[in-house]
Amino acid sequence: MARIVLSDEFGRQFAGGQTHFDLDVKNVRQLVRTLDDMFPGIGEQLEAGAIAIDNEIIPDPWLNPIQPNSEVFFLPAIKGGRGE
Amino acid sequence: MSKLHISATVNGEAVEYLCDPKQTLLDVLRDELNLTGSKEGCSSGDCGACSVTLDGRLVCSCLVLGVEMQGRSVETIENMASGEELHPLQQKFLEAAALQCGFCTPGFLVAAKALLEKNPNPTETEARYWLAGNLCRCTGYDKIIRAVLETAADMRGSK
Amino acid sequence: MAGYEGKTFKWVGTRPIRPDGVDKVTGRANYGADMNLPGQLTGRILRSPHAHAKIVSIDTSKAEKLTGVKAVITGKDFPDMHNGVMPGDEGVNFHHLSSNIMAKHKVLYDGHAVAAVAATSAAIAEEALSLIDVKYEILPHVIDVDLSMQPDAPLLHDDIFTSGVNPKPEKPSNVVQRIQMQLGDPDAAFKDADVIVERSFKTKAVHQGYIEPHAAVAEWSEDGQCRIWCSSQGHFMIRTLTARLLKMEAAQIRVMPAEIGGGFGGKTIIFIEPTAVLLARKAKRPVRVVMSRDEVFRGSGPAPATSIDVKIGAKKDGTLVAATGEFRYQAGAFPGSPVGPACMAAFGPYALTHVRATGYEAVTNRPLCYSYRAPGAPLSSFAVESVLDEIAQKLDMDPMEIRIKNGSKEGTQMVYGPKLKAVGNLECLKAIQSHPINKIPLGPNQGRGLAAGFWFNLGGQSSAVVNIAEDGTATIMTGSPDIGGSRASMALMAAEVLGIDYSKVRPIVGDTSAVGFCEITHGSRVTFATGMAIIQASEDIVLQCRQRVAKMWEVDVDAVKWEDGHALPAGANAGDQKPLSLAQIAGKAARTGGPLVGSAAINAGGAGPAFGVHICDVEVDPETGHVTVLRYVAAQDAGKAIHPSYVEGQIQGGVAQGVGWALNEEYIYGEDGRLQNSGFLDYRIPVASDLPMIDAIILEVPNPGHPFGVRGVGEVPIVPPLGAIANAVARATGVRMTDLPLTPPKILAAIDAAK
Amino acid sequence: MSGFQYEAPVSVDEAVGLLAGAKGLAKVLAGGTDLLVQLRTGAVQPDMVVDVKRIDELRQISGNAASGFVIGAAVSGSEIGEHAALVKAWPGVVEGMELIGSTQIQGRATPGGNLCNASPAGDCTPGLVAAGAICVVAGPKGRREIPVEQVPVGPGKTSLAKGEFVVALKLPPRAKNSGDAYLRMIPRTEMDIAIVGAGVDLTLDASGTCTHARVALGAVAPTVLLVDAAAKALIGSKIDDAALAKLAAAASAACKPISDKRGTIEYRTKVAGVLARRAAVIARDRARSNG
Repeated sequence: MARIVLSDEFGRQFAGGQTHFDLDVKNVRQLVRTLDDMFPGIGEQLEAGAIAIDNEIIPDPWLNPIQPNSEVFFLPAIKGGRGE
Repeated sequence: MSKLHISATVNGEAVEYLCDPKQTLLDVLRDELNLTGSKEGCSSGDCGACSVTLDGRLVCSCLVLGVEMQGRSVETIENMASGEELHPLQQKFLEAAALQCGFCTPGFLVAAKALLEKNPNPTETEARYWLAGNLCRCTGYDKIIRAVLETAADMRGSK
Repeated sequence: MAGYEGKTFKWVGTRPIRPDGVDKVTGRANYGADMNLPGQLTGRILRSPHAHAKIVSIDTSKAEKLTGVKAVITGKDFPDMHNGVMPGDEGVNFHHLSSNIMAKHKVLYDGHAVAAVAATSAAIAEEALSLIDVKYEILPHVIDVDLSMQPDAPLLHDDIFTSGVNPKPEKPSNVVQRIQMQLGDPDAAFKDADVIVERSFKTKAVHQGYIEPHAAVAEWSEDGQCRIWCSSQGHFMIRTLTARLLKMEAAQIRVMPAEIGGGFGGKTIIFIEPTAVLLARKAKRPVRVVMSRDEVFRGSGPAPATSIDVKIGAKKDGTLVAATGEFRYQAGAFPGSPVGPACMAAFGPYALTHVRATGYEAVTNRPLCYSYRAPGAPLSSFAVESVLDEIAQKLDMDPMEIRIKNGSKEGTQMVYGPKLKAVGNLECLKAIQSHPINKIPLGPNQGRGLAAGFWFNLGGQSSAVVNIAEDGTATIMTGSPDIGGSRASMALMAAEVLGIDYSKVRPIVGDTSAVGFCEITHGSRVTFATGMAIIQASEDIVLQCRQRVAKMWEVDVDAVKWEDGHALPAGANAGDQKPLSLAQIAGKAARTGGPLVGSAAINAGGAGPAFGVHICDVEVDPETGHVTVLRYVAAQDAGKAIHPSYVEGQIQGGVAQGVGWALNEEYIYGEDGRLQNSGFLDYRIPVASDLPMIDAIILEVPNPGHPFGVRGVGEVPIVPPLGAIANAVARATGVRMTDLPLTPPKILAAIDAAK
Repeated sequence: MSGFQYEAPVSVDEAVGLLAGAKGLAKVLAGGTDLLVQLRTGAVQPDMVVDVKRIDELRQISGNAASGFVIGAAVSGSEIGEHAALVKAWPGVVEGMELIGSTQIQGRATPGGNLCNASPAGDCTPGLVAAGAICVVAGPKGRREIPVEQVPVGPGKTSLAKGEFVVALKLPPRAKNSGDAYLRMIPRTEMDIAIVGAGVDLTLDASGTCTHARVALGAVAPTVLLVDAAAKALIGSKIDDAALAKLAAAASAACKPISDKRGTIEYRTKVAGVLARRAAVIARDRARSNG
């Protein structure tokens, strides 16, 4: 089972305050669907943000695999990281 | 108002152009003579990207009227290299990575050339103050100042 | 990633002359405003003189009748857009974006575009603007972020409802969103602190200050095809957004990247291109729109003003036990403030088990607030570094020691969730700690300031093509605008993989119809992500070469290896073959399967976070409050510096911008809500005589997410300077100031008040 | 926004004729570093622009320290800075001129232009006022000479009548043991408008006692202030710390500044005293070494 961590904000808004979940999912798409089934409406919000799987931030996640021992964080959208 | 006919010397060549009294020398260079190496960054003399020499004197071409040019001579970045040979400042700017986006670079080169012609051995402080009218937002000036000082040393050594 | 660990690089890490250099020192390079098409018209934009007003009417009839005027447009010429963010919008509210480019019913800031003209000369275009009669009904305005968040503040939009609060609000508000991220229980943990410092800070809006104003030339042809030449940080972004805003198909639009005269985040969004396209379409002639400097300040996308509270608690030994921050970031007239990254980056350099970052974003009657180098992070970092410095003073502790003691490192959990992989924070701190600057004695009125900074860096989508010519030379093409020397980095990486001389690689920035999609040049992603695409496309060429040679030698491809630009037998079973160079293989390409074309298209993850630590010495004139920066040293982890000179350049440039931000740069508004310093005379970016040499130290802790170990380097240099300068001024004067910028009048007033 | 008629007369009389006969607004173009910006923004929309740089008299520096220098109104800052004898005799006047803008601006900006632009913050004016410079004005009724401080009468306004323009600035004969200095406060090190400016000119006798002093302040009132009380604080003293403190207090007391985007009333008032004091020290040291 992968460890899934929501932000406090999402936990409070959608999941009755719960932020940590152990879920058996194979990829990000399945994870988002599973969470949306559990907490209707959260999926759209999660898709708007970024994600970190095993401490690696992934842009535009969807089909990225999630291992049984993976740790997954949902992050706010990292918008505007625009410099140089 | 009708346009005025102006005869001037640009980069050593006699040119004639028609010019609205409101057009600046920068407008004339860029739009009438197609010399777009001089850049427009502010139109108020605050950024130096349009630097040229006018009768040998460093000026902002955005603060000169095109109609003032009758009988006068202007040198722009386009005439800094001779043939295929870059001016030592141009070469040093490349080697020292003294440019990033490159937009301010023509103005810096024209201004730095005027500095070294007047003062072949400037101190760092003198170079910084001479070039204070040329804004650069990319480099923090470090590599530009180093390039100018190193070129000055090279040019003194080769004389 | 395989293949390069422990490898000695031949090209990567060297400092050759950049491929586009000669064009840029001779004036030949073409920037946005340098394009001049036959029949080209001059476009000019009319802008609001009011901070907030309803547009009652716009009468363009007089302007249209003026001889030489070929087109006049207003907000009505722009298609209506859906108000909201739909799936596929990539988070963009197109109604807002369109309304920013040309106001529809209301103007929301001084400088908001209301109409545009195209005419046969600049003088006629300007006269035409003066003939457009706009009737306004002036509304109350709000500039300050704290005032904007008040319940009775003038409301900018009736369709913004604060997100991230419970219960969902029923009344519209200027507050766009509230976000929060937390580790542990900071409120409880503060009870364990021996010393707590809590401070409030305010900062002013600043501008990226690129020297090249926005410029675009648009051409419309009778079959509906459109070409745009413009300077931006992403011509694919320009294509996508222009197509969406004008309801066109992407393939109808071809965007040619001009050279870009600086961006720093400010050219990652669209301002004038759709206007140029509509004018060109209406006038049936090419139109060039170039912003004046005044328009750049009033009508582009500066960085936000902020109001911040930070509280940090520590043990006597300097161990940080808890920290909280509330970051209130001003947005412009439309949402888009970088408060998310600000929260994420604020405490980045420190390992904290109990920490909370809360962010608010509120719209104000100012131009669209947009990205500026490590967006949001310099401000939140300034507040945190200031409070930390004060804690060190209270504990009588060396400011370096407290930072090293609490420094984040591999395994540290960040406030936004994940744990750090290998990073160079401690390496940077120690490099500064052992720097000779620490041994230089300080004189009267002098102070030394230290600060650390963090930026996570971005990856994302990039494409690259490598074409090998018949003589073995390479043309490499990407769609990432070269904003500070990236062509050189791309060529170095290709030369490294292909094993050919750097001079035999010519890098090109391709237009939107010539190369695959690339995201904007932002977030320090190009050397990392587009570079990764170049590496993969070059590896594709190497593989193809080995396959061709395997055919020639009639062996398996595994029996052919690639070294130093040559195919060699991998072992004895490949036979006694002479090495074949890339040129030799390319010469036979026609007979071995056709042209050698390598390509890669990726969406790169694995961007490695960057850390930087800065130290500086300042002297404050106690009678005038004037600050002189005496010395400045910046250490940064680049992962692997592809072209060290341009890495140093990024560091030095970021420092200079940060020093300006700390000392003198600010948007100054009058009571009327109008910007008072929309020029380089009174918006004071540092000039050459304001700065010392900036000592840039590059450290290389390889990023495990990149084949060469590259980390982005462009963002983090602007994060620490605000804190470093403020800390130095505090130590020089004995007075801690919490309002940026630290102008001479403010400093003198603070010194006098403390007497 | 219509265009304008451009004229480049070669004599003073021709210029006066053009200016006096112009219909509508006529503007004099010297270095153009202010006028071109005003034209660009539309702040000024003249019907005629008279370029005075082709008039020889306006382009020369004549005279010497003993007899007094005459500086053509359209001599550029760079040219003034290159005039060794002028720099030696009037370093403060030259400093004021050389602080106007960048090297590029120096190549164009003129003392006549800076004076007639009539900005309270113009860098060239306090030094000239302190020096007791006289302005030579040509007009339809011939020439007249007025003290420099009488040219600007308010921000952007001069006492010049229609058809008049500034031909030259005359500096008085330079006494022995004299020195002058100009200092200004700007947030950066270059490229700014003065928040405060202070010019001091003084003469010492053989014993080092101050026998003559003039103190002028810029950017602290609608026009440059000539502060008699500040000068009196110096005259009769050896310009010691006590005199300098009195000078500073008198300078601050004379200020009638405004608060604006560049500085506050409090700041300008305080720093005016600081700069006047510092400028006086420089002028004193120059006077001592200028025997």
